[in-house]
Amino acid sequence: RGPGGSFDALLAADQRIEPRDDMPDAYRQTLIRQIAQHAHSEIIGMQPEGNWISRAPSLRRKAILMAKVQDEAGHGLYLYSAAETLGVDRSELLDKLHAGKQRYSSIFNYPTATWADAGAIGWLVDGAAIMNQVPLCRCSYGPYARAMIRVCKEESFHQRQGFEILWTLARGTDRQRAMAQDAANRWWWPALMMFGPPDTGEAATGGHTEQSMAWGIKRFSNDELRQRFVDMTVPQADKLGLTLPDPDLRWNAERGHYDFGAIDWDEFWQVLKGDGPCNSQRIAHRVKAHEDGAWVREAANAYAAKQAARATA
Amino acid sequence: RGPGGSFDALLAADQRIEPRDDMPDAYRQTLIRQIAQHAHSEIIGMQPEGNWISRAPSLRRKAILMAKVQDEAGHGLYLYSAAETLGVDRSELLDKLHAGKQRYSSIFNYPTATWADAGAIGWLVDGAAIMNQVPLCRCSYGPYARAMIRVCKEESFHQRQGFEILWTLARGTDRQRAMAQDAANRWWWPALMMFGPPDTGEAATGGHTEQSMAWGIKRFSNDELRQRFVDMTVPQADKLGLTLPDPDLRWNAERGHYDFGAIDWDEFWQVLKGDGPCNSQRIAHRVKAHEDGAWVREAANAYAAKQAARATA
Amino acid sequence: SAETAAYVLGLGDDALIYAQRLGEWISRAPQIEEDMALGNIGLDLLGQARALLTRAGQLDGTGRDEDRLAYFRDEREFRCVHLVQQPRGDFAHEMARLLWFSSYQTELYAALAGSADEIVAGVARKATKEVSYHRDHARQWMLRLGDGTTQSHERMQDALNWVSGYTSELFFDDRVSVAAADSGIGVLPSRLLSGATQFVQSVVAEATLVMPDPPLQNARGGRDGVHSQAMGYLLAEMQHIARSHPDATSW
Amino acid sequence: SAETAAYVLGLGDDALIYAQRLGEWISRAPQIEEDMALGNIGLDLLGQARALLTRAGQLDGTGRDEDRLAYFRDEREFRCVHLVQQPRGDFAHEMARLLWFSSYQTELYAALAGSADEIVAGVARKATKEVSYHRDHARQWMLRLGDGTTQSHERMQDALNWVSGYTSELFFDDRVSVAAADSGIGVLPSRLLSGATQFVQSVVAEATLVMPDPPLQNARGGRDGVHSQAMGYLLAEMQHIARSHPDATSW
Repeated sequence: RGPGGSFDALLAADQRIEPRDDMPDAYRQTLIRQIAQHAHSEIIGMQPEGNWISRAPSLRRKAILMAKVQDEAGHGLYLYSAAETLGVDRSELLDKLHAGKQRYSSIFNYPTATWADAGAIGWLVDGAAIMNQVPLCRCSYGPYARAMIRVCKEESFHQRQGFEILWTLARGTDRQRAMAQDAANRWWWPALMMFGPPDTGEAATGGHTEQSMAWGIKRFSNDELRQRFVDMTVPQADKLGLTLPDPDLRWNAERGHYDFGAIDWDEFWQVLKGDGPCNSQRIAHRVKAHEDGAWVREAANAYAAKQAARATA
Repeated sequence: RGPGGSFDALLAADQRIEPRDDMPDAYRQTLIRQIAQHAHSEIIGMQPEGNWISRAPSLRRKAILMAKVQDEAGHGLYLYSAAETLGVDRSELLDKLHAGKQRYSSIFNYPTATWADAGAIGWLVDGAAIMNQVPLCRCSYGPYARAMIRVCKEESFHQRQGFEILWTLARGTDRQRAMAQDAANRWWWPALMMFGPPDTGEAATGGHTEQSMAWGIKRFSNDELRQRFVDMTVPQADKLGLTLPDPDLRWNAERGHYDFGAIDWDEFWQVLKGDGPCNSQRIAHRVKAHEDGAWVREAANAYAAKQAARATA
Repeated sequence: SAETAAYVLGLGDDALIYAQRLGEWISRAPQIEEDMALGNIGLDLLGQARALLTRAGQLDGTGRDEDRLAYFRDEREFRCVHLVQQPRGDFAHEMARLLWFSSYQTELYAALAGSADEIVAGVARKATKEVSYHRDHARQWMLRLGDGTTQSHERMQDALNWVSGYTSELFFDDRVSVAAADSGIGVLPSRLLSGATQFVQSVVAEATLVMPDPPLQNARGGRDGVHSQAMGYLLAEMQHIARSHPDATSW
Repeated sequence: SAETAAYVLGLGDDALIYAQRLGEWISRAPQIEEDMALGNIGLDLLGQARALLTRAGQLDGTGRDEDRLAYFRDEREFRCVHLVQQPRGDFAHEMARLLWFSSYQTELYAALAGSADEIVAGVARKATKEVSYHRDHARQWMLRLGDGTTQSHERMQDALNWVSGYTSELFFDDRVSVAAADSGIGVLPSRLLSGATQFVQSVVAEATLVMPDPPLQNARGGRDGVHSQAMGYLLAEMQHIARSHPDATSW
């Protein structure tokens, strides 16, 4: 298409908004917040699994896990770059993360208690993330949509790796199988919470869903995505031979979906507000890395400036 | 005996010199150096065994080891107190240790590579220490002699505990037995070096032996003590079922002693001069503890001063 | 019953894991006297742990001895609170932790001295004097640090703020504690709160410090075997040699 | 022969243990690009380690696979140099270590590309490109830090001084290396010294830094399985889960 175009016309034609296009400030701010939160989630998300790199029980798994956590760093970079096309820069966004002014996904405030959690995160957390992210590949903002295409491809690879960890454990010794089941028990409900609070019904809390949908940033409601995730995951659990910790979980032939039990939204809000198991630890870990590295970044800048000066001298 | 007395007369009568007595400055300085070195050895000596407290393979052994390392701290305290009777204070001596101006026993510059080393240190290193220290219980300087009596009693307890660790390992699995043998192999020669270089013969390097003997600080030559240690230890090794790593070690009926092979004095001097396996680590560990605790000691002093001021107000 | 065994195991694990942390101070304390004091406190706790773990292994019917329980359980099977797992911080952090833990244990053992389980009661009676010494030791240092220098005052206050995120777990009535209290073997943790808090408050005031505001984040999950991140590394270190010799029967 | 197997094992252990240390940087690096870069270098080394350990297990006739060798050997059976065991320091320390280690490995693999053992030769040929990238990465950072700010210059110089106590062990001709070189499978470590040193010297000069004086203390003993104190703790962490499941056959 030709250069520029009216924001509303582009949206109506389901075309991509690009950085050079005019856009409403609210659209820009919503995207910055969402992309930054997404990028922060990748960066903070390195920690729970990073916790198992040094203790992975086989060298093959260690290599896979190192590569995976490294991919998350890469996803963070793509996403910060996408945010930068909206006129902010990475260091500013990181400062907001560190100061608690921008969020990351609450799921990463849960601890990784055993090796099996490396599997459960891949299977359930990455699985839920993909469900959230696939529609974003058609997001109205071009750079975000393109970043998501790349991210989703790798995430689905990670999801399979997580599934494979649990598959192996579930076919291992009794203690390995118990470890896999325990991880599924602990991660199932937090994974369901990843889709956010209900959009409608008693538990709905307003939120930005309607506007985001109108802007082509969001394509499906939280509850729709959650239902899809449940429908996709229950048969996978069967295949693994693991039970999901919900006595109300059963196929509803009439709806053509799985019914599932009530989510504990009190827990969701508690973790979101800061009283999760690992909230302060995650930020402290991140801030420490950032502060410990300040002198290195300064040196790199000073060197680059000297080199530039030498080149022009 | 009555108060005071001439230094030479007291020595001649084999009586104790006490802090109030006149004494030659060289005697005082020699004692300060020797007692400080001895105290420092107790404090630095906490590290090699302290290395195994967190990993001791049974709770009983963990408790015994904690108590033992704690005893070493206690020995350090007695000895610093003894040195303080000569007009120096502990913090001054510690500063000299930290600055590398006073020594500690070179044996503690060897690493504790396995759990069995906790046994070998007790058996061989404490065994050698006792051999050195028992005569010091009759040292001419009273406070030092009395400190040594107390230390020797506990050391011989530690020596038995070390023996018992090796005894148990030597009767355990093949790998436990190999661990015990390996520890004996690594600690035997360094233990022999603990008696210091030869007093006589080609390898002798002068030293202070003669003067110390005249002053009643030293009672036996290095080589005499070393021979006694070998004579005591070889039958213990037999009892343990361990081999000592010296092909020349054999009973000499004529001498009524065990003959043993040549000691590698190059290694001794190398370690003494700073190029042992752990020299810088031992001092760095100690200095870090001291520096990390500086604010605590300052606070304790400030509080004590406030309390004193309040008491007099 | 299984609950009683789990209850006793939890008490033993608290003592064991805190002993492990205190052991790290030996050769690293601010002065040699303190190497000895923290070592002594660690030894007392280790002694309590050994007796309690031994008892837990009898009560649960598995016949596991103290070493089997300490060295061959996985992280999820430990039942200690997060407080005792936290990595060694500076000396102020240790004193803040020790003040709370020993104040809690003082109330705990006073109550357990009347336990329906004679062995638990015996451990408690013996430990009462020990933990009261620990509490006094922490108190003395709180005073020195709180009312020492400006720097020490600030560090001590920071440490008090930090520790407040880990104390509520000590007084939480989990299912197992409720069952143990019902059976007369244990005591409800919530019953220990006011006594422990009163002691801490009095020391804090005397030390010219202030009680922190309620913390934003509260540790939880230890009694269900969901631990803080530090726990896995602590166990790796503690268990490594024992786990490396699965066929060894004696050390 | 046993010597050849031990030689290959030592090369594998160097790569494995350094990969373990580099893995600790992931999520802790000065910038996200560096989380990725250090992770990549760690992954390359881990790949080398897996191939070399597998080969060592074939050569020594025990048939142990890479995991058996990595997770079920005791500390005294590891043959790595002290350099790779040292705890993660600051970023300058890591770059000093990486510069020396990658300069050593660049010379090593160039020589081993002609190894009489086809598998070792294959590993070496594949790794040559990897380690030359690692060396360049370290070089770039040495320049930035050495010729960056006053603070970074000082820290980089300190780190160079520190690392000098650990480099001579890389080039020491122990009995096993001599035997491996004699058999045409290995290369004499001392033959790698001048090439590696020249590269380091050129980078140090370019970075406005100076080569340290000969160190007072030199690490030794790693090839005989006598390690620095950090090694036992590293192994405890690395091996804990695998050792906790001795009957697991698959992960």
